[in-house]
Amino acid sequence: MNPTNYLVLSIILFSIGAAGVLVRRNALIAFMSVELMLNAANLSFVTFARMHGNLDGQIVAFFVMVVAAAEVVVGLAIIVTIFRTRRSASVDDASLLKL
Amino acid sequence: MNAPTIEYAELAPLITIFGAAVVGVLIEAFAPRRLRHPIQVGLSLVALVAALVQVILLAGTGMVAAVGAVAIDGPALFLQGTILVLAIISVGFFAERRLEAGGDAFAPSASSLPGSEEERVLVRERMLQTEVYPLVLFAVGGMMLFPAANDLLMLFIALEVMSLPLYLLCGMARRRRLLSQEAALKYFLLGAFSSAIFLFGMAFVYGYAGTLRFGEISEALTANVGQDGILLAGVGLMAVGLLFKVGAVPFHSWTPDVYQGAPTPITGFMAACTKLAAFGALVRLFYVAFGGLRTDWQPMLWAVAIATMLVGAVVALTQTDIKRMLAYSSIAHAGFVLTAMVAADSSATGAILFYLATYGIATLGAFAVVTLVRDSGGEATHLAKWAGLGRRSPVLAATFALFLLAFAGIPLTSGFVGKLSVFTAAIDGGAAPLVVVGVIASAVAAFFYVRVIVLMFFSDPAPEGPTVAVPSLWTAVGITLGAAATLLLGIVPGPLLDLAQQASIFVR
Amino acid sequence: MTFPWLTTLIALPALGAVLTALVPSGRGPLAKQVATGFALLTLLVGALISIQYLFDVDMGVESETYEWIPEFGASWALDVHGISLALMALTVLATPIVALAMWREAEDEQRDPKAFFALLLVVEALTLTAFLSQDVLLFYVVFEAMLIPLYFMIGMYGGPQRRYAAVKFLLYNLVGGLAMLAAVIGLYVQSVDAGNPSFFLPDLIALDIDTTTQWWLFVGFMLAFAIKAPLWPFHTWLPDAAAEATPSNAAFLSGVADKVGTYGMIALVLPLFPDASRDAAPVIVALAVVSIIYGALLAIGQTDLKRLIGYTSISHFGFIVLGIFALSGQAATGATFYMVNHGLSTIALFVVVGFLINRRGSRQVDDFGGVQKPAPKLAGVFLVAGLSGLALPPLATFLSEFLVISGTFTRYRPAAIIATLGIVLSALYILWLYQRTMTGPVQPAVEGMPDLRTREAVVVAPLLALLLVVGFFPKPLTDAIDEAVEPTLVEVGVEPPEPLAPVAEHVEEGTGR
Amino acid sequence: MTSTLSALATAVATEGGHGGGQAVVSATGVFDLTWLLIAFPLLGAAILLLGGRRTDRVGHLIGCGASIASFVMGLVLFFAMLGEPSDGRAFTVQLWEYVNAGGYSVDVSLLLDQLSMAFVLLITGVGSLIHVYSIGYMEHDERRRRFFGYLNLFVAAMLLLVLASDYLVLFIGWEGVGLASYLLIGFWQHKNSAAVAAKKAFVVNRVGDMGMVLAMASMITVFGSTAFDVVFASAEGASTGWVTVIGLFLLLGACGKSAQFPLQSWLLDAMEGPTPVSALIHAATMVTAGVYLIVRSAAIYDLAPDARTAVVVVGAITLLMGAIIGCAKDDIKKALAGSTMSQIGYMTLAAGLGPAGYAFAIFHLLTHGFFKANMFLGAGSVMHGMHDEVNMRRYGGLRIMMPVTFITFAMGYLAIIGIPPFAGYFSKDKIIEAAFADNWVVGLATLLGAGITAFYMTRLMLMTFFGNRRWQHSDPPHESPPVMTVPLIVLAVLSVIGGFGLLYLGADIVDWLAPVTGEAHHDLPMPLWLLITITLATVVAGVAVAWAMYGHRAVREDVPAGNPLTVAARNDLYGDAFNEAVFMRPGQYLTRSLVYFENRGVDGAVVGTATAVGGLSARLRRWQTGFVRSYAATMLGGVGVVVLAMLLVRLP
Repeated sequence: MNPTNYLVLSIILFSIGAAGVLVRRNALIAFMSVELMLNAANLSFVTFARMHGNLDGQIVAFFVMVVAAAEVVVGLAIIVTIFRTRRSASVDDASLLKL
Repeated sequence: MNAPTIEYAELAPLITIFGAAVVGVLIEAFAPRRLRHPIQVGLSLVALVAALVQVILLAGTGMVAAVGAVAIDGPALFLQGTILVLAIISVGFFAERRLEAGGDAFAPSASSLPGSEEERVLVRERMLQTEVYPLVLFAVGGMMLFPAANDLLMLFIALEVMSLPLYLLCGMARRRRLLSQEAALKYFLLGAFSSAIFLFGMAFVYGYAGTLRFGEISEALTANVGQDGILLAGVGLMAVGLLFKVGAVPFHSWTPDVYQGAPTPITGFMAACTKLAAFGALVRLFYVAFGGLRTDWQPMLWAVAIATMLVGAVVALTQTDIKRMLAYSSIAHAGFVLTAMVAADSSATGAILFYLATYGIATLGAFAVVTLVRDSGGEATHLAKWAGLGRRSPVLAATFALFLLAFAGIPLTSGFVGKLSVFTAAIDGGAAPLVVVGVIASAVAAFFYVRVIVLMFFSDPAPEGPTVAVPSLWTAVGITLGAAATLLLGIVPGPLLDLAQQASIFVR
Repeated sequence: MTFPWLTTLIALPALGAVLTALVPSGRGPLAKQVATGFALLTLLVGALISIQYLFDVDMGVESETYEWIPEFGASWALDVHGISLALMALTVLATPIVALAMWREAEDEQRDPKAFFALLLVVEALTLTAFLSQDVLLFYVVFEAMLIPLYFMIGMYGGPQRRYAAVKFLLYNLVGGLAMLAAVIGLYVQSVDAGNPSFFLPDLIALDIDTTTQWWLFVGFMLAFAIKAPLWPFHTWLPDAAAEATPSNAAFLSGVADKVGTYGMIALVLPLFPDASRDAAPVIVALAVVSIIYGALLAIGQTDLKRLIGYTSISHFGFIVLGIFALSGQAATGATFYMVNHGLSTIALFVVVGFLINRRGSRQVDDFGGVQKPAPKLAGVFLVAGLSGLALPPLATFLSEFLVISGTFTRYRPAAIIATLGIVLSALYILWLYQRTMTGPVQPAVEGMPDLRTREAVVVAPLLALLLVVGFFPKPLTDAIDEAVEPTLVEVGVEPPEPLAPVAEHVEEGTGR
Repeated sequence: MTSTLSALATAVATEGGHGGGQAVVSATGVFDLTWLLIAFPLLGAAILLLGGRRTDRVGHLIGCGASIASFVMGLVLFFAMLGEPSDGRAFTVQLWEYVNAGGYSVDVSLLLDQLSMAFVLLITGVGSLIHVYSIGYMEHDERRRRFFGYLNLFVAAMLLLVLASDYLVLFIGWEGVGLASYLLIGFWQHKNSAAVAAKKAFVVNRVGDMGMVLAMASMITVFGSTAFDVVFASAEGASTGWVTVIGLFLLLGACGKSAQFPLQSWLLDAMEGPTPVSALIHAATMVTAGVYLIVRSAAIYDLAPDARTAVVVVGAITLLMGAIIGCAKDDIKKALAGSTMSQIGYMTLAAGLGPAGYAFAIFHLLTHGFFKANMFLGAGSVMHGMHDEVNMRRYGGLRIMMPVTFITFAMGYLAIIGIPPFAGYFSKDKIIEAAFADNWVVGLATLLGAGITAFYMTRLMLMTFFGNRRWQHSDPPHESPPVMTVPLIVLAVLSVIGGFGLLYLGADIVDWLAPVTGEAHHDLPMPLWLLITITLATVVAGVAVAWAMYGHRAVREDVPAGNPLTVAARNDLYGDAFNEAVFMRPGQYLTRSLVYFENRGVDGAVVGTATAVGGLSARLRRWQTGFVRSYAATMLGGVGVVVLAMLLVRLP
């Protein structure tokens, strides 16, 4: 097994996620892109854990999943509230605060 | 295999806070609505004070607890103590109920539709929400854990525990709810984005070192050779995550928007405490774990510090909203702290600790003053409305002027001593050019602080100007404490400086 | 332990400021009385201290050192030497006079006058601390802190453009102060590197700093002092501040508070950075000469009374700086002496101009004319104050100006010769001003202008009398200054210029006997 | 210090020193009270100026009393001095230590020797007469008390000037007389012209003061002191260059105070002051201070021939300029002022001749003090009787109405043009002799000057006292009251006998001054009788031309066009025009452009920087678009930069 492949994959996933945040207007999709980035990191952790032969990285991955779940809770709460208020989930519409 | 030992005594402050937060959630669920507010406020205060007492009792401890995950040492305890003090004052501000006709600064129900019938009913019924307090307790817990975290995992957890409640708190303003919600959304999206970047960096660092403990990472830096690319990229990415939290340029974009949109007491709390916690974590990570890479990250921090000071000061010049202006000012201040960080030695740590403490106090006070200047639409944050405040309410204006002068670093305020100590650390650490930039930025920054003073004292009041609400004891005491501390620490900074200096040794 | 006279000297006005501020609003007269009373009390203590140093009578005044911020090696260290003595005396003397002079000024505003008086005392306390401080950090702290009360004094009371003037004043001085902050820290770090972290002036003077570092630190300090003092081309805040502040405030500002700048040059910059001072002296001398001529020429071109006097101050500050950086004992003593005399003279000028403006309701020179007819005494004191401004003997300003010029001549001849032009120009701006305002046919608006009132006479008389008395008997003061200046110049390491011609033997012998 | 002086004294006495040193001893007995000379008028001035209205009624008496007291004191000292041996008449009175800074120390001490004695008597004597005269002249002026206060101030300052034993102390008196002159020229301040003239006098004098200050600065550089004893004793040790420089600087100072070319322009305007002022300050005493300065600095000039030459040239130019200007003026006081310039030119010239001329310069100075004061007071008397009319073209035939004034004026007239045995003959003739002995050109200049003097004075005399009456007052001219005429008579007597008396009666002025100024005998290039004859012939020629033009023909009331020289002379030989074109106009332009530069340039640079930063701020602010995606993009960009920065550091 060549860990480099996994790492490259994780970098690709991370980049997709980052690009998603930049290009997608819908708050939900932007948020999902962030989740993708987190999971890319998880993949790296697990890969490195395997490389180093210890469990630390795998434990981190578990924690990250929990954290991501918590993030979803908070994030969805905010996004839903905003959606209810504005009838739109576009992040570009939320641009009153500027300059 | 033995069960890991947990040093409960040393972790007691954290446990107290988190415990109180959980209890707060339960209260929210089970206590009758009428009683919730007094109970929540009481619980928060008791928990915070108890934690503070525990922190004070722990003073002088230097150990790694919880199987190496948490460091209980000077910087951690100093910051925890400071955060707790600031949090106590903040809770006082949250509990202020005299300024708004219908209650406090927070929406009766954050999830209700602005302008909906539901909201009107809630306002009419004078319903108040009290979920702020457990949220704040969680955030405080995260903040306390953040600078104490001694391994990467704990760092990440603390970051999230600190951030998630703050995202929510930002969206809870009673007035201008659209702005508040927008601030929450922006803070959340960008915060999550930066967390992801941070996590990814963490993965790289782990990949290089094969361990999560700071101390072991530090050892690995000297042992391992090769694969430096992964390490450096990882350090860079982690730096981004933390620099985002402290509001350094170019990761500062969220700051003005969020500071402006969030309920003002929250803004104050966030501006003061988040910065403390994030800098604590930043300094520990870079000094303890990445200390061996000093020469690698110093140039990067130089650049970030210069950009932060200059952009913060320059952009603040043309702001018209007082909260936004303070936001940019906080960016500039992050830059000043970074100059000391570049020096990377224990005297720098002491200087940073002192700076953060004094800055936190002044910031909290300044935002509290902002809550008092009101017109029919709530807080009158547009600068033009502050004209002539010095004539209407000389004491309040003088207090605000004091905070501004402290931000500007004028002698006989705590801000001066803070600036003196960080710049001293910077020059001592060989970063004299940074100090020159810092001086230039300070000069630019002085301009906009002075502008506000001019507006308050030398302009004639507008006829339709805002009024200064008479606060309850909560706010009055908080502001007085802040002002007194700002002045006192400017005149006799010795004890606190001494404390900060003594507390500047990281345990490894 | 002996009585802490020096601390008392500073504590008195500070206490006075607090008590003045505590006077219930609306009781303006009481606030004024309290403030003036404390200023007079400070004057008493100051007189006592002066007596010890001027006439060698032991009054029990000793240097004081108390720990302040041990973490930085900073202390509340006060001491009196000739230079600080002169300026301390000026400060304690000027404050009650200025307080009395602004008795009515503050009332013209729609504001409670008590803040004005309280701030004045605050500035006095800070200024005194600056002059007596033996600790660089303490000096810096009061140097900067002083800006704030002055800023409020300018911005809250004064002319229509006062906001602009106040902001300009503050920002200019803050920029200088921040540059100095960097240099102060740099200096401190030098002491840290030398193994003795300290802000104590003698410790810092004892440091051996390499020339390059000295240069950087020198620039930082000098920038602050050159803005404060003010030296061309950092001067443009002063005319605005002088024009917009109330006359007595402008008097205190340029007469006393700005002296902290020149004091810093001679008491801090020279001994701390001897090599850099020596190397930079020609540059500073050149700037000083430009200031002298430039300030005088611009004074001639002004149409606003207070602005005009502001520019004369720039010219005079040029002389003071010239004397300091001529690096000869004579010039340095002259410069320090000049600080005192310029203080008295400028205060007198501003105050008298204030009386005029107060009566006429205009600052424009053209709005006056023939004032000497209805108000001969007023014209008289104006003339004497003016003559002190143009350094006419035997008024004290003359001796100081002469010592500066002749002392400079021994080292920088062209500079001294150009500076001498200043004495012609000063005659021109003062006398032309006198001619335009006081002489000639009486302008209709000036007719019936009341003559000098008793309170006004009480304000001006001591100033002019002092200028005259010190002019006749300068020796006690100049001796005290000379004693303090000498070690400073030794520190800089310049040889006192020897007379070129051998003094005839018999004269030499005679002196020896 | 006392011991210093005595040591110096003995040393100088034994060495013989320069131009003529004598023993300077510490004063004892009555000489110890020399300071009273200054104290009396100073006290008088203080009382009069500070006393306010209370002293209005007796002010003039106090003023006169102070001056006369000083004069009496002077006489006492004079007779006491006569009792001393001729080479032991120099005394110092140490008063107090003035300053000691950086090794430069000055004592306030007085030096009373033959030279200062002569001045003391002139100042207090003529001064007292003019004080008395002023009682009448200023009778109707409501500010008479103040006038006397200023006069007393002047006397005190002038005495300090001549009694000082240190250049710095001398300079204090020097500036004091300048101040008094300023105050008195501008006494009628409500007249714009008076105020302007006063300011001009002061400012031009300040140009001279630059010279004084620089001379003293040079002395400190060279000798480390400005005390007479040190400077004079050490002068020989200094390089010629420095001595010349000091001499030239002193000359600049003298030019300012004595209205010598090129700083002559203020004197004519100074006639705006009340006439007694013109007599005392701008004729008899203050304007001669420059001559005093040069004579006093003999030790310097003796070693600096080039500087002496400059003095002679300045004196020669001024004596001719003044004379020419005097010819064309119709204003009686301005004509006299031109004459004063010219006569002081004589003195300066004589002083520039070195030891051969010093004593004659002082001699002429004294006689000039008598007859010029006499004539100015006479002119004042005429004006008093003519309702302050100064234009001689409106005078005429006044000898009938004002007999006393006429006769006393005539004595002065005869003295100034140098008719024997009147005072001016002796003094001027000596100067002409000395000039010829020195240099033909200089001699001819003095001779020409004598001729012109005769011309313009005769013209003045004729236009005022002879010829047709050109005044048309309903109220005819009248003689002045005795309080004014008595001083005139005394001065007239002095004008008659002053010259002869000083030269031949009692002590010869030359011998009297010799211990101070030194002595040198000159050899004339021609027999003395021939020179005297030529001189007298020139004078008679001048008188004759004037008679032909103004006595023979009726004087026109309107001003004739005149030839170019006349026009030039009327315009003060374009001295003012020159000053205006070369100094004032460019100065105004410079000032105006500096004001512009100040606002746009110096201040503009600062404001410009502030604006630029503000502009930058406004620009940077636009990055804050409010779109969260653009924030994320900024962050991602930042990530790139940070990671790159981290990696790049390792590259080299």
